[in-house]
Amino acid sequence: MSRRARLCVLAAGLLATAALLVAAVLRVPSFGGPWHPYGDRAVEAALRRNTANTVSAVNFDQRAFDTLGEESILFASVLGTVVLLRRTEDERTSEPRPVSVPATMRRYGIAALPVTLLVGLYVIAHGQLSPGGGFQGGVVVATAFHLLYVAIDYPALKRVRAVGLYEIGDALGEAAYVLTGVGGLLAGAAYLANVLPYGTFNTLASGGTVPLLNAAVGVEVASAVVVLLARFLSQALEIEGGRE
Amino acid sequence: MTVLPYLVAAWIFLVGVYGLATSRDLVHAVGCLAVAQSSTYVLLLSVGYRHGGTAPVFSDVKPGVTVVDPVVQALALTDVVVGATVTALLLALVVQTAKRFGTTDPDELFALRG
Amino acid sequence: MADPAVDDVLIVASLLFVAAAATAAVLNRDPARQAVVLSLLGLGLAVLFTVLQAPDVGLSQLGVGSALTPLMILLTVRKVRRQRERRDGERHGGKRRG
Amino acid sequence: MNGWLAAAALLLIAGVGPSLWNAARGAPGRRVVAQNYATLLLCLVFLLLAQGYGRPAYVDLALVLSVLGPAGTLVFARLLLTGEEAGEGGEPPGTRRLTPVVAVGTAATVLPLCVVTGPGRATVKLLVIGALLLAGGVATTRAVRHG
Repeated sequence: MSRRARLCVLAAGLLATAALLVAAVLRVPSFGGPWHPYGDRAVEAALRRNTANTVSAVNFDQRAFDTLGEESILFASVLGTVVLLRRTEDERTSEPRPVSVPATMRRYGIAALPVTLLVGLYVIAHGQLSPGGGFQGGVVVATAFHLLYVAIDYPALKRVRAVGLYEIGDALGEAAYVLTGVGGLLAGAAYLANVLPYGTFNTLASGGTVPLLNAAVGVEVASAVVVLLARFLSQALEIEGGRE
Repeated sequence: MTVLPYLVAAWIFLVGVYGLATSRDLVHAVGCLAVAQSSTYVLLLSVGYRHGGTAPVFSDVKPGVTVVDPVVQALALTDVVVGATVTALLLALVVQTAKRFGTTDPDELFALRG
Repeated sequence: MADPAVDDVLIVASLLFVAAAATAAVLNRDPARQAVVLSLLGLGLAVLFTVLQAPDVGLSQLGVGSALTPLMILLTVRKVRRQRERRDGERHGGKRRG
Repeated sequence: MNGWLAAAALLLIAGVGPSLWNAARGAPGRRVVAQNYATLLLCLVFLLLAQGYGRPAYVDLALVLSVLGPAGTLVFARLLLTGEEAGEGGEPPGTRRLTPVVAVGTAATVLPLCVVTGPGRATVKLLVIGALLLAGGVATTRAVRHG
């Protein structure tokens, strides 16, 4: 098919989709309306279980099984990326050169790393209380290490980050989530049921299994992102050559 | 105002698909896919919004105030992070394509295959 | 506390910002330059989520959009460019280098 | 009329809006500077929103952005402003003004917020965010000029 014909097909498809979307949108309950049957029930259920952040309660309690599915997608994508970006036999690595950076940047990198790490851990730890949680905090923690690369250079990052450790962390996070679910079965309830005491409302130890699952996700996401970026970094900066 | 957020979501989706289909570079195409994906978050959160409502997080407000829908927020929040790792997988595929064929232009790739 | 008029202004402004950023991201055909626009789209989405009272999702978007996605895209661009230069070098230079 | 939200809306429309325009056009240097302005100003928008909605919990967004925003700009400075695309006419416009703009903006936002909040943990958090923004502004400016 010629480029012109393809564009015509695309235009027809987009216009038809646009028409359908507009027709659908006009019949959806209007924006900002008061009717939220699921939301109201989810809030009630979260408060019954002493979880202040109802979004975390939905993720790690009411729909914990669903989140296991999401986590597995994450795990599978990381696995796929690692396999795709591994170094093949006919490729060689070159040692990346240190870069000279201004002292201001170097100092910023060294000072901002622990602060960012702390912010990430804070976001994970308060997941069941204030906005945040394992998904968000995990990304922040992983980004923290890479400040060394962007503010200083790649060798500095490599000295600090042991990728093998994070590969294990990724698997441990996933396993911890699955095993916490089994805990529900052992207690005679359903898989991933919230069987721990719900604790005192609005304290760190509230929400039963929510903080545990949250921490497991935090470990997995942080490790997963470090492993992903490690592969991309080594492909872009170290690995050369390949099959012809 | 009653439908504007939904129309914006629809626009983002359509413009993302347009970019995806007309892209001349696979890395750009992955970026366009990320754009199209973000339309789902806009749609979900617009559906969950309630006038005068606040976030369903009770660390600093008393339970009982009007809140927006937490279910759609939970759906969107996991997908934002999981979506990023899927983007990484797609980018890894692009890297493999570049290694094998030396190009990331879909038209050139098509010519190579044929 | 809440003020309907200002709430609406904030929501409409961030919606339009996001729509504009999405359009600009698609129209920037060079992936490295597109990454800058994508990072602004991420920031715009984070504001939109916050004014829609979804700070959890906003945090998620900030974490992913501000540094992680641009880093992955730019590293891919660098790898792809090196690979393309290699191919062009072989095609035009005839002999294999290194 | 909620003054904090009005200020947030104004900063969003007049500060972050033009950044998008600059980030979407022209040489990489100009785009990265625009991205830098956008992250640092947006951090102030989040602080104003938190106060305007009466939700101290929303301050976490500003906290996260104050560390990740500069990290993002450093990513661009490292991977977009080095190599063949760099050196298009020296220092991008607006680089020199960034640190003063951020300093004035941060002071004009954080100090009133501190006064309203009163002494306590929340004020310390606000001051930490302000300090992170300033440090981030200085470091990213240096990175963009270094190329």
